[in-house]
Amino acid sequence: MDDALIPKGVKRCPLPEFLMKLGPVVVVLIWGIVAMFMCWFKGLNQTNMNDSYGFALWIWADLTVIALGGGAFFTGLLRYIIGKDKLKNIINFAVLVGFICYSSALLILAIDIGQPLRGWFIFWHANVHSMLTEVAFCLTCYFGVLTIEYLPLVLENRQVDQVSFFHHLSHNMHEVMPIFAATGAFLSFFHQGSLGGVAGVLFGRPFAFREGILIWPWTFFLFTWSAAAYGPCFTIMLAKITEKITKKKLIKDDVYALLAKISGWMMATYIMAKIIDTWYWAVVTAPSKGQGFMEFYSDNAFYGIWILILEIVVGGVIPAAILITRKGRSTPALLMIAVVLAVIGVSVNRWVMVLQVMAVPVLTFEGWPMYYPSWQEVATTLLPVAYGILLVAFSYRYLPVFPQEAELNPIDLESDETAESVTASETADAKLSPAKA
Amino acid sequence: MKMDRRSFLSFVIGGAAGTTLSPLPWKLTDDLAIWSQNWPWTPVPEKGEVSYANTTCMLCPGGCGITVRKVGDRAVKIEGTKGHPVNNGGICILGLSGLQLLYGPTRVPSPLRRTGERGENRWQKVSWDEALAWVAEKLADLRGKRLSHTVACISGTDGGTVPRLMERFLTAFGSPNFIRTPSMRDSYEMTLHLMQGAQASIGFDIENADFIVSFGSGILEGWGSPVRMFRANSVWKENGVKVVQIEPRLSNTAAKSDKWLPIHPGTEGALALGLAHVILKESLYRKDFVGTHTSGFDRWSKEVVEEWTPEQVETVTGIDKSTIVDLAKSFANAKKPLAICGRGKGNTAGGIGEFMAVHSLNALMGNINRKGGVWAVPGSDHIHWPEVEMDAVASAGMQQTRIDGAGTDKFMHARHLLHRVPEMINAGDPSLVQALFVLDANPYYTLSDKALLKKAWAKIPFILSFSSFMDETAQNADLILPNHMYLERYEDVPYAEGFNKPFIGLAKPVVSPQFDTLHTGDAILRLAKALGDPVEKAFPWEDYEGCLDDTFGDQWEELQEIGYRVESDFEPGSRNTAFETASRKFEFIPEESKDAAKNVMVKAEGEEPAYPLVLIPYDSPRLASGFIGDPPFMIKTVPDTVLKENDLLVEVHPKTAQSLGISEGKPAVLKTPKGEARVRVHLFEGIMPGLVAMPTGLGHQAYDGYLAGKGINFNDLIGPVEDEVSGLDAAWGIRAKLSRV
Amino acid sequence: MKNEQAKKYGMVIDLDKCTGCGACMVACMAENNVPFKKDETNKLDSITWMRVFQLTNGKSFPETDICYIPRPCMHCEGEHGHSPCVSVCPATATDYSQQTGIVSQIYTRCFGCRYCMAACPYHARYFNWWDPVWPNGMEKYLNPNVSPRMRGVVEKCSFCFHRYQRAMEKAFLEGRRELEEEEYQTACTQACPAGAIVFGDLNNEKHKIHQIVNPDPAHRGRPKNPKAFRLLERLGTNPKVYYLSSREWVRRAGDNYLPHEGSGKGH
Amino acid sequence: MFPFNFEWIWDMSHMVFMGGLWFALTILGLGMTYCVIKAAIDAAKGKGGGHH
Repeated sequence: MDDALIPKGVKRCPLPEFLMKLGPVVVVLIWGIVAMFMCWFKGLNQTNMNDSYGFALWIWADLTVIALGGGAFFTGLLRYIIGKDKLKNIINFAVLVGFICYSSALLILAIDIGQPLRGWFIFWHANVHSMLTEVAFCLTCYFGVLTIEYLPLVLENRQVDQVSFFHHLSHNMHEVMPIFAATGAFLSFFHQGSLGGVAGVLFGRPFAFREGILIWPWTFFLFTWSAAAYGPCFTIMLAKITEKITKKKLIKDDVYALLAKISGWMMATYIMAKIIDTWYWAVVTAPSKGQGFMEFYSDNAFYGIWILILEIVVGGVIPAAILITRKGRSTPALLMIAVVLAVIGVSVNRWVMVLQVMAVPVLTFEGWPMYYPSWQEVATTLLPVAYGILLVAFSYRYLPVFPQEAELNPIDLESDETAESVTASETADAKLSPAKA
Repeated sequence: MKMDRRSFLSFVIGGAAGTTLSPLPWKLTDDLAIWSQNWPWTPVPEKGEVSYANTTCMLCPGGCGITVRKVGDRAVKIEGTKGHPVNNGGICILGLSGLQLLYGPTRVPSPLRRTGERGENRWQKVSWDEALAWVAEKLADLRGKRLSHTVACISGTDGGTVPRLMERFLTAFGSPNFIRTPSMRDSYEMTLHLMQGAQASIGFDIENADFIVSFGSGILEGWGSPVRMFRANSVWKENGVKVVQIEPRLSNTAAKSDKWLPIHPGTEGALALGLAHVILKESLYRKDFVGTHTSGFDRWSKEVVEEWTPEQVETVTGIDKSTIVDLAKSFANAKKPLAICGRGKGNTAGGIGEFMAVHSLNALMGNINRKGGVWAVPGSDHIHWPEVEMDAVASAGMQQTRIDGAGTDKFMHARHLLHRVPEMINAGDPSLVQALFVLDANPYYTLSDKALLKKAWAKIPFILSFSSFMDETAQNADLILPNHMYLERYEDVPYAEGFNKPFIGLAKPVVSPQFDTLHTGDAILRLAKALGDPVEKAFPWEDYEGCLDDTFGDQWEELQEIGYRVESDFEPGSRNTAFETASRKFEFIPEESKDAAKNVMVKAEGEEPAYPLVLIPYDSPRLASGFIGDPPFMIKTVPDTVLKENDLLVEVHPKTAQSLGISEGKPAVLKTPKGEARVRVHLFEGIMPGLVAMPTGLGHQAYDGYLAGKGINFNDLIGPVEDEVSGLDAAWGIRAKLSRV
Repeated sequence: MKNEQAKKYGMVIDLDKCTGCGACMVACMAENNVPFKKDETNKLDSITWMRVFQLTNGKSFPETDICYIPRPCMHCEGEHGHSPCVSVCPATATDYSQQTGIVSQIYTRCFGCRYCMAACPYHARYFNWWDPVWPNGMEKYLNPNVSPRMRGVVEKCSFCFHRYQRAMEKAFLEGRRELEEEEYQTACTQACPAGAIVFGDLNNEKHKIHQIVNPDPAHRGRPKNPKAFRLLERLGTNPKVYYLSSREWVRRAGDNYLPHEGSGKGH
Repeated sequence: MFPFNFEWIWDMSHMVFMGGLWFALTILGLGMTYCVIKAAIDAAKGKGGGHH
């Protein structure tokens, strides 16, 4: 039915099957959209946020998807600026994942603010001293960059490509791409960093506050670094999952290995920096405000020292150790474990820097307020996941996302009609959701 | 084909680009933002000329002067009146919330006649003429049947022109049953009457005292005139005046005091006598005063010395005997020591033995009618109306015994014994009350022993409420004739509770009536007119304002101008003339109540082991616990350790809770001999083990959604305990059982 | 700053006098058109610009003691006006005035990101989770000097800034440029029946607050009065609300201390 | 965001921050403009590749 749109040299399942398998995803999407409109029309009383938890699940989701989407800028940087040419085989996918992550982040922000109709005041009445302003500007600009990076891929669709203008546009954009990628890296450095700065500058909150250089607290650099380190892991993880679902090898192992190795070393250095930062904070920064290290991990129903261990050891030291060893990253199971742990590690880090910051009491006469999200918050957080799955599925089906696919999966054109269709539609599999959520 | 696709894509992209570049989306974005800044459903208060109007607050007996800020004809804020003799600019939390009562949905909008069952809250609007005619018809009917004495009125106050008009109406009509709601005023009036022979209000020269022993008085909870007490407390802090607070719970007053002495509840009177014992033993009393101006001292001191040794008092009260001795010495050694009582806000009467014991301490120190002491303040004498000419029916009616038994041989000195009324109604058949008027009171909520009350209520054929608000009593009445609320009307406020100078405040209308209401003074006059002579001729005034004018005479204009009248240079009578007892002396053991001293403690209702704990009420300044319900602002300030959603939290000591297996915030059932309620538990180190403390002022069923259904009414769990000597309701708590669910 | 006439309005609350009656809370609500809901028992979404907290000394019966502490916005100066909330607001909807020392909040500018709430260690900022709704008729008492806030924005204590404006207008009409101390007082100060709150210009030596607190300019306004303290002094927020207490445990409850740290004012 | 917004001050913070922003935006804008114009010219010239 839609044969004309499917890239040459690859095979896709019949359209009805594809659409049917996406059904459950669409249901989640609609559920999320309903919740989104409830939040817009009825206000944020639909959430379980409160005056102690002004930031909650959504801001965590924002920080996390942006960290995970960091694979796009870092891979781009490696590919276009550093010249790791091999990564051209994964860059499209990395850009796609990045595009999904960043568009999701912007959508969540648009739901999260109390007055969405005035959201643009953040640009118009910008306070340049606010980390959030920096976030908003860089995020939006970088989303523009991602769109520019994603656009040529769309233009490469068989039908679109037939329009001469688009063909040339795509070609020209590829030519200029290093400049765009450089700009993207510049912007990413600042918004990833400023997201870290969001928590780090809170000098009223000893749990979050960090010293730093000039106006930038250490968390600024730690966030950029961790996004660069962990983002590619997420790209690898999603690519692996896509391979599982499509039951095809889509990217060659040496590409994975290269990215994993770089990611591993980034992670190893990051986690060392993080440990030093934590140590300094625990023995110098926080005590200078009168709060002892263990105060942050006791006297409450949830936050124990386990969360720090989970973040740093389980989600940092272990995956880094796996990825920096040749054996580790070339053993598929270990690689998978490493990237999953890494994704957990960075997600926990973002959780801690948002939700635990809100939870820790500062006034001596206040306790730990506890929070759990309302269904509306959960639904709107799953909304981008569903949307992401759809975008990956459609991109995979109609766009040449994986340059190595045709080579790795040669098809007999004669038997095209009858070939067993293993399709992207299975991306709808629920396995994807928790990984990205 | 090719061209089509191409042109389509070009059209879409070109269109998008064109729209973006046009001013349209930008203008729209801007307009939407502006719209969001001016949402039509977010009110914009009207502007107008600012003015200020002074009046007197009538939400409690405090008598504070308030200044209402107005914008145009709207009242927007209530503030304390600067320079006012009672509160000098200060204001309490309830006074501040007055405008929520004025404009709130709890107002009764017009005369309402019940259509459904009582309490069903189904009403029919009726006109004033119709409503008054209906009441007059009922009354005429009763009078015709020689049942005029079966008309009773429960009033929150007496002494002012409106309650006096009501009392006069009843007199002319032929009923002695004007009954004031109980408060510590009853016991203090009786104390002054018995020991000093005075018909007076109690006044405390509190600002000039230098050592305060408070037997459970909520100095900072709303006792006396609340703002005055708050201010006095600050003066004490500045001057280093010591305050000793004696009560079983760490109240706000206890927390602010210099020493908090937790005591077994109900034994405060014993402690007073224990202190007296030490003072007598050590001969620390003021001999000049005691020797010259008192009578019965020898007998009294002998009794006290024999019976109230520190050892005994320690056993009874739980307070260390050395503490008792120390306290007694510090008290006696102070220059101007002052002992006060009346639990919490003083919303209950209390036992006369206890009041007399505490007052005796003051007498021992000679600080009666002198600086820093207790003063007998003569009631205001502004009302000089001609004697009512009673016809035969009225005389016959007035000869009848009051329904509450006050003034009978048994309760000679009591003036009002409202707690006895339900029982008496239930005893008679038909009911001894055929028509009940309720004025500035909410007995359906404030009276204890609800089972008895409800039974009695059902037996009263006709109940008329004059309430401005849909309170519990109004909701369970047959007819509501809503009064203007206090910011809409004239009324004299004849005293400020506990104030040591004769004082009259004047409430003045600061806004025009917001609803179809009528001043109760006018309602009474119109009723009298409708009944015709002889009732009518007892009221020679055109309307209520005319009555006020006539009452105050040449002072009326000045009073209107200033808003209050105070005898600022008032000095209580010299001791030689102050005591109007037969002996012209202060009576330690008044002949009429010889047994009072033996009756300093009243036992709580209920027995162990069925009720192993003791439930006590506590008052909070943030909870209006009189006849007014908490407005939304005040309810908002109530901590979540008192009220959580609609659940009330009772305070229990952690050890007590532990022995019951109940932890913080957990639900429990609280059972007393008088009722049962589901509560939650708040653990509090500031309460004596073995007790359960419950806030008063919650558990309303009427008013609006901001108040109704929140918490439990303490009065539902307790019943009256009659003081044998005085007849007053001396209940201070009740035995209780708390069990986990 | 260079302007010698720059004001620094602040407040000192005497906790020995404060009775916890709550009048300041209601005075504030009435003055500033603070909305209310049917259920306000969840204190995490209950808008109270001024909130009275209860402190306890943690001892058991009968040694236990409590103290009330009213908490308005602290109007932190931080370092040169770098208060925790002002610096983080992305839309310049909250500002530190160098003329008055007051931290303002522009409701129509705020778009509800709540970053300022995350930044404020005093929980002095409140979000309008709901549209404000007054029961029918009650909107009549609303004060025209303070605009009711729409849903979705943050609000907080303004030190009754509108009263400052009105006082300044009046002074201007009378040809004065300076306000008398009593001309500008917050609603809570005015209402407090215990007279526990003193409000005035910390820079003005004639004002009571200056005399009571005796702020030390060398240490960012730290009080020289040994009975005075500020909440969370050690964070460097440099608040302009001071407290007085004669009780050591109360003063200590004002800040965090490590177990081994003795009493006093931290470093 | 623009010098005519009232909160704008000509200070270091604004110049660095907004300078960086406008610099990035300029690069992106110019880059895209170049691509679009060049693509239009190429397409008009009928260079190969458009129609397979």
